[in-house]
Amino acid sequence: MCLAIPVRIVELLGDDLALFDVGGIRKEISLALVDDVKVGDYVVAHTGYAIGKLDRDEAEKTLQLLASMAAGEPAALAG
Amino acid sequence: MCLAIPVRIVELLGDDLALFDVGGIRKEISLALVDDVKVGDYVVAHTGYAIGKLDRDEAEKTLQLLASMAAGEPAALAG
Amino acid sequence: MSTVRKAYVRPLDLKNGRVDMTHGSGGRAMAQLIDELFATSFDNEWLRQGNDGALLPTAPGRLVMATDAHVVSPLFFPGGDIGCLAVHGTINDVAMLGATPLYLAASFILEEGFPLADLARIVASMASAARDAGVPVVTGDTKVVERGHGDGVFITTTGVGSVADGVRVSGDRARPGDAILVSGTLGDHGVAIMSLRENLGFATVVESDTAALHGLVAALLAVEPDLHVLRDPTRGGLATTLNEIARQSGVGMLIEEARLPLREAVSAACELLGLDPLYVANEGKLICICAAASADAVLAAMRAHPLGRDAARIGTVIDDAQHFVQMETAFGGRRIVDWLNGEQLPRIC
Amino acid sequence: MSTVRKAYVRPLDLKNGRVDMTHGSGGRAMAQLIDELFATSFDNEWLRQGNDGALLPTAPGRLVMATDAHVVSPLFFPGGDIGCLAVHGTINDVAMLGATPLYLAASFILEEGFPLADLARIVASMASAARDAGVPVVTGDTKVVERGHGDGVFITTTGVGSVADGVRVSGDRARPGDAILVSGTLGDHGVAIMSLRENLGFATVVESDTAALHGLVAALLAVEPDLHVLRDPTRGGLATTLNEIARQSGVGMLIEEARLPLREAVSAACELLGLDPLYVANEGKLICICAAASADAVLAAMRAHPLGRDAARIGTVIDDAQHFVQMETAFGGRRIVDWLNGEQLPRIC
Amino acid sequence: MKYIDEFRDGPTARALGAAIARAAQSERSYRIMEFCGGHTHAISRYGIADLLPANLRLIHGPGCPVCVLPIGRVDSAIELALQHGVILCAYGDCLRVPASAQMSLQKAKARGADVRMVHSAADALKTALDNPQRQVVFFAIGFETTTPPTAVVIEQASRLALQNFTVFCNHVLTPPAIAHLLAASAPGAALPAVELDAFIGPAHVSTVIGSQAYEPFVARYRKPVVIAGFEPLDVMQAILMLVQQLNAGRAEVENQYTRAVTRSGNLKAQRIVAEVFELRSRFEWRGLGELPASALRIRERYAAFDAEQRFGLLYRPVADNRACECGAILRGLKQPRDCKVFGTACTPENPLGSCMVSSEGACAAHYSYGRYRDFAAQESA
Amino acid sequence: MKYIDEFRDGPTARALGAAIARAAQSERSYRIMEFCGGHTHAISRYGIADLLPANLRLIHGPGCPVCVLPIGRVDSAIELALQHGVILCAYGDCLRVPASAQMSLQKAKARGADVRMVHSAADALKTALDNPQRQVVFFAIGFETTTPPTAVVIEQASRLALQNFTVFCNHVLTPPAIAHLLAASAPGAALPAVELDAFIGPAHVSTVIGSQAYEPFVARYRKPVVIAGFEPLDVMQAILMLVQQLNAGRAEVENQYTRAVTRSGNLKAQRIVAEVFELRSRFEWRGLGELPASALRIRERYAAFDAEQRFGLLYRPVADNRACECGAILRGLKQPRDCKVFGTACTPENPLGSCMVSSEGACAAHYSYGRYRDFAAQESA
Ligand code: SF4
Ligand code: SF4
Ligand SMILES: [Mg+2]
Ligand SMILES: [Mg+2]
Ligand SMILES: [Mg+2]
Ligand SMILES: [Mg+2]
Ligand SMILES: [Mg+2]
Ligand SMILES: [Mg+2]
Ligand SMILES: [Mg+2]
Ligand SMILES: [Mg+2]
Ligand SMILES: [Mg+2]
Ligand SMILES: [Mg+2]
Repeated sequence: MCLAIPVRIVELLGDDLALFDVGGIRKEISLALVDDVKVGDYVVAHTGYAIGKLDRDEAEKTLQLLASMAAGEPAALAG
Repeated sequence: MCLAIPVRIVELLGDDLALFDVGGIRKEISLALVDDVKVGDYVVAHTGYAIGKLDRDEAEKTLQLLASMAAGEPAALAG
Repeated sequence: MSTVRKAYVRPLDLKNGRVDMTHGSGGRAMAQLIDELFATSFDNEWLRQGNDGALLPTAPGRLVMATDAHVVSPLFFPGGDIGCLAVHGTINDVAMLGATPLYLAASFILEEGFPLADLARIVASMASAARDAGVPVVTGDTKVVERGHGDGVFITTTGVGSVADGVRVSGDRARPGDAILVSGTLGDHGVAIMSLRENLGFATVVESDTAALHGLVAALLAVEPDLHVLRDPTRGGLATTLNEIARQSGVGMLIEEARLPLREAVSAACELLGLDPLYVANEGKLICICAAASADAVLAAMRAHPLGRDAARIGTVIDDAQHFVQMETAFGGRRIVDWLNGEQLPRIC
Repeated sequence: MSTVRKAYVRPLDLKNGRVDMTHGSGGRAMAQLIDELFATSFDNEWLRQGNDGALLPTAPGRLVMATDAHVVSPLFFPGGDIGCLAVHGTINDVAMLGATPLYLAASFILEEGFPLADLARIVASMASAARDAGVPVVTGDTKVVERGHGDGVFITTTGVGSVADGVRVSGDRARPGDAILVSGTLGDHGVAIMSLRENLGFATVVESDTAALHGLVAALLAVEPDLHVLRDPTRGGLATTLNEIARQSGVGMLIEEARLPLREAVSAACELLGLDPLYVANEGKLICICAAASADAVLAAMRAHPLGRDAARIGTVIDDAQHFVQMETAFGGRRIVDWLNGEQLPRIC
Repeated sequence: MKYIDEFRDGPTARALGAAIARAAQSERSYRIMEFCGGHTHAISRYGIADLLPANLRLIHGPGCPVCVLPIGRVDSAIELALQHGVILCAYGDCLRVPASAQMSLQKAKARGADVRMVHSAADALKTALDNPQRQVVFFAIGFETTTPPTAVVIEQASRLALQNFTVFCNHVLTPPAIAHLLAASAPGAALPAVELDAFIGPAHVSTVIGSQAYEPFVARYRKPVVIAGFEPLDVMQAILMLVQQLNAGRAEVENQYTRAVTRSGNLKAQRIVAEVFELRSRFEWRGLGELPASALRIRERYAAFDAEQRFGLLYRPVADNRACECGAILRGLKQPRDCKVFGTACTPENPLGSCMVSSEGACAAHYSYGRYRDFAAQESA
Repeated sequence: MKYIDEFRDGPTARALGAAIARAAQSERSYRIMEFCGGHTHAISRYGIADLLPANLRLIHGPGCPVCVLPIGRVDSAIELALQHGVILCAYGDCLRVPASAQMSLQKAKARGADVRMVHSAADALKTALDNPQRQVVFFAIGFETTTPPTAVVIEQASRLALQNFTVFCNHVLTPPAIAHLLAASAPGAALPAVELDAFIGPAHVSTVIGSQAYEPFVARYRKPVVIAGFEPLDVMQAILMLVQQLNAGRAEVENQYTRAVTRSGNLKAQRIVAEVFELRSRFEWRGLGELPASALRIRERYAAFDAEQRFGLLYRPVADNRACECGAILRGLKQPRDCKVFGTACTPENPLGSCMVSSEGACAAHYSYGRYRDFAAQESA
């Protein structure tokens, strides 16, 4: 299932390492597989590595779409 | 104190090793430091090695001497 | 002629000393360890008897006896240590039969080389937990095993308690229709422990919930003497404990995910490690099953107690020949909450 | 549609299986180990309750509680194993307060990798010892520690017993003039264990004396309800146990070497290893201190019991501000028999 | 938790379920395979099936790296630990995977094997640095998501010129497996199979490889794929999107998981994977058999870090249990309860087939989360 | 036990005690040193002093290999185990001998040192064979009795060309120590000392070296020596023999222990010792200071088996505690109870001086077996 969750980078530690936070849990993560990560960015964390960045705008868009689908808005449901 | 006790050899195991018995305890011993030990002989056992043979005749003599000393026999007590 | 002086024994070096084999030999070194550390810390009239067991007053009511070995690693963790845990764990097993815990026995298996300073810290924590709980450690035992044949310290505690007339708490008394309550948030202890494990380590504010629950139990029995089942969801967590009770009582259960009290940090740690918080250990929580009619009163009594502030009614006992524990997910679906299979290991997929 | 089949669990492989971490996880594997091995072997109504503790009848008289961790190595030895030893040891500590042992709790700390066949053998031995003694194991606990953090199996047993009115046995009741009796030969257990130790090993007919002594105690109390002190000279042997009692009672003791019951093989093993049999452990012997006036009757009762055939009156309690245990040597001299200092290690000089 | 909890909202789910029911045409059926174990897990754990119309069936795919690990590869890992005496670092997921003769890494550990659970490839490398006198092998498993970290540590080990670190590589590829299932379920295929109508595409695999990777076989087999996140609302949204594609007769690669998946994926990760690994010509998948070009091996230039080479491991395939119906289940022909040994001889404690190995396998998920339904169905029958 | 029990008979002892009392001339005193800890042990354990007349005083000698082991040598053994990481094989007697900074081998073991108790030099050799990947050091201590087994294993190791076995040699010699004590107690010696009248000579040391070894200094110092067995009747007989020699004004080497000691000793053992070992020019004895030609070292041709050479051990002497009166006690000037710290700061658990280290030391023997007499004396005073 490739367990991976979005986590927020709270500190860059240098050497391709960073500290992240998720729900009050903080842990080290490697940034060796991603570029240009800044504090405050969300990344997808898998086995201690960021395997990609999380696009917050896209996340919001998806949530809006879900909300409108749930509301049964025809636009959202139009295939 | 060089803990050593007289033990009876009950079996020769070859390779300079033998089995001894003392009061119902049986254990291996090295004969590397003594010559011509036979089954039935008593040896002085120290740290798993026979460091000498026990002379049974001498032991009996000592015991007799002790007995006569204890009996206060003048011959025994004559310095 | 010189005067004869009283024998003088150099006191235990509780700062830099270490346990060695002589501390378990039965001789003077062991007597010293017991005198200067155990007897001093746990001090009470029964321990002071100085025998190999304790002679205690006649106990009223039916007896309860429970025992648990404590082998937690690490020995010190956020919110507690093996010492207070060993006291709470056994008090709780006694209390879960509706009993008033009266006495504890404690047996220590020390590993050669264990720092005496750590041992002293653990014993102090045990002693203070026992004092706070009002349950004295009345007898004990100490053994030392060679380095590499133990793990610092193992502590087995055994508790004896007494059950008042009219109380009949037992795991086989859950009946269809009964309410299932839990006294607070789930998984805190397990997550606190995991946060310190090598190769997993993370920083967290989550502390172990280790606590003695007999006061809470007394408060619940005060409002409803006929509680059906009490059990502390320790190893295997809520899920396994409910399955145990379901099997014992020959019933099914239906719980509601949305009602389960969970701290965000516990959820987050579980997401991160691929664990299910329903299987994570608790050390200061209880499950209470009682007649639906008294559920509200019992829940109110729980919430009024400091150890039950986050209590919740999480489900209902149902009739089920398979003794399944089912869960209505927060999402609206339904699933089984099965026994723990194997041990819960962190996953990556 | 296919029929639904009852869940099937492959039975424990008691021949080739080994303990692994899942057996301590709290989950299904642990439940299986408890069901198929522990519950089956120890079977009794209290264990069958299936709770985390046992609910027992009201106990008459004053309570006694005693606990001991058992960490013996090797686990199997001539005359017994850790299983029966764990039962006898705690029964004896209960009995040494003049109590009738009623119930045992047993907690197991298993090392990952420990053969289930060995565990089954140990549990069978425990169960049969408990059955023979008439003292059921009513509750228990199982933990598993990682390989290299334990030593096969450690067993902590805790016993509860009940003391009849009029019985006041305690280590602080030795009075000058009292007789000191011992129930049989000394050092058998320790020598049996040492005979299997690596680098010491020897062949011997000596077997451990491990035995439950409550029957013997009952026989003694029947002839003299006011026994002053009973104690089993386990770790540290006769010497250390007498010193403990002397300190506790604030008295001295004088024993006679010529009266000490000793097997020749035990003496021989001690000669060989530079040990003093007075410091070697016993697991089926007791020291009894009683008023001189009843000594003959008590000794006769001991000798009439199968576990007291070799009993002897070995000395007298004396007045001594220093609480020394002194011994009249067989040789005619006198010396102190001191506390065990450190641990007794085999010597070469 | 931000970006997690929002995607688990119950009311939204129920509304979405209603929308799916409305969208689904009652006269036809929808047979959708979720390839990933992650989706299987979400479906089972959140009870998503209960929210779906009866004519929409989810078929669990083989996308669980632990499930598809062949017994013979686990045997080799045990051989490394027990015979070669290495420190074997493995993810927690692997410890209980059954090997031959009722063994597993966990049981090998009980017999003295030095098996250490790691949660990251970096921990395995650290173990090697901390134990210079021991050989340390990292038992690498996983799909494209998990491969890049392995590549990173192999490169680091190479830069450090470590002499005591190797990787036992078992990384497999998603697209060839999906293609295989499509081929098998296509009309006229060698094996009987239910025809699949659509796929829910992998979440984090796609984060790495990008949505582009699925375009070729969507074009070839004309089956829609919607890449979806692993949260339950992601799955439901993807189902709705697939229903809509099928209703409209479209067959496209769509991306529901836009917050973490782009068309081209993580190029940096792809580059380092390509640097360190190359295609194997064939690899055995438990439950599926040998699939061509479906797995990776370590390139010659990193041969010093290849455990298979250093320890001369020989692969010995072990046949699956004859009673096991995993193949038919994966192809949509059968359900777990149709297997004669489901829940009796085959349980999560003692799995006989690959689908029972991890909680993401079809049989294990049904056992752990859904088997009450079999009894309910039986009683009402 | 044959040849043991007979020599412990109480009635004989009492009769012998009476005979000694009769033989001892009331107008003179008899100051007899038993050199060996074995004799000290027998005297204390059986309470022999209680059977002797008041004008016959036994002075405990330094013949206890553990007592005379200097702190610095134990420090080196600990260094081997803790810093060099060897498996250190030691006799049980050595484990609790105090080293610097409150350490001991037992405490070093608690701190992770791999210290293994052996009961024979052969076990140490076996440990080396069983652990080919580890360096194994045998911590060899003892007098002439214990030296031959060490020589045997060094020869065996040499024959087997073992690469991982060495011996940390601390073997010491009895005659130079006796000579030193005689010199110290002779009139006009540098240090004050009670003049000793006679010696009880070692039992098993003499089995190896023979009674001959004592003849030179008996001739030089004109003090009788009777070699005695370690059983209590042996000791009493020897005392009687010494009283008789002294009464007669004789000074000879006599042999009470004829059942195990001959004039020339065990020649085979002597040969192998000479083959492997040579004299050290000087060696520190705890409590006695540096004595010339009083210890052995491994010959150059067996240098590969010498731990001091392989591990480059440097000897750092450690001063004895200033309060300690061991020197005066060994020279017969004082009794244990005259030491200010006896039984308070200095106990067998925490020995400050060498005489308290093993139960054979004068202070330890008095503490463990005889100190009740101090209290009895005080009360009656
Ligand atoms: S139940 Fe087991 S054997 Fe049957 S199909 Fe599933 S995995 Fe295969
Ligand atoms: S009591 Fe201790 S310090 Fe005093 S002389 Fe004896 S050994 Fe030395
Ligand atoms: Mg319990
Ligand atoms: Mg418990
Ligand atoms: Mg419990
Ligand atoms: Mg005890
Ligand atoms: Mg350890
Ligand atoms: Mg006890
Ligand atoms: Mg006991
Ligand atoms: Mg006892
Ligand atoms: Mg328990
Ligand atoms: Mg072990």
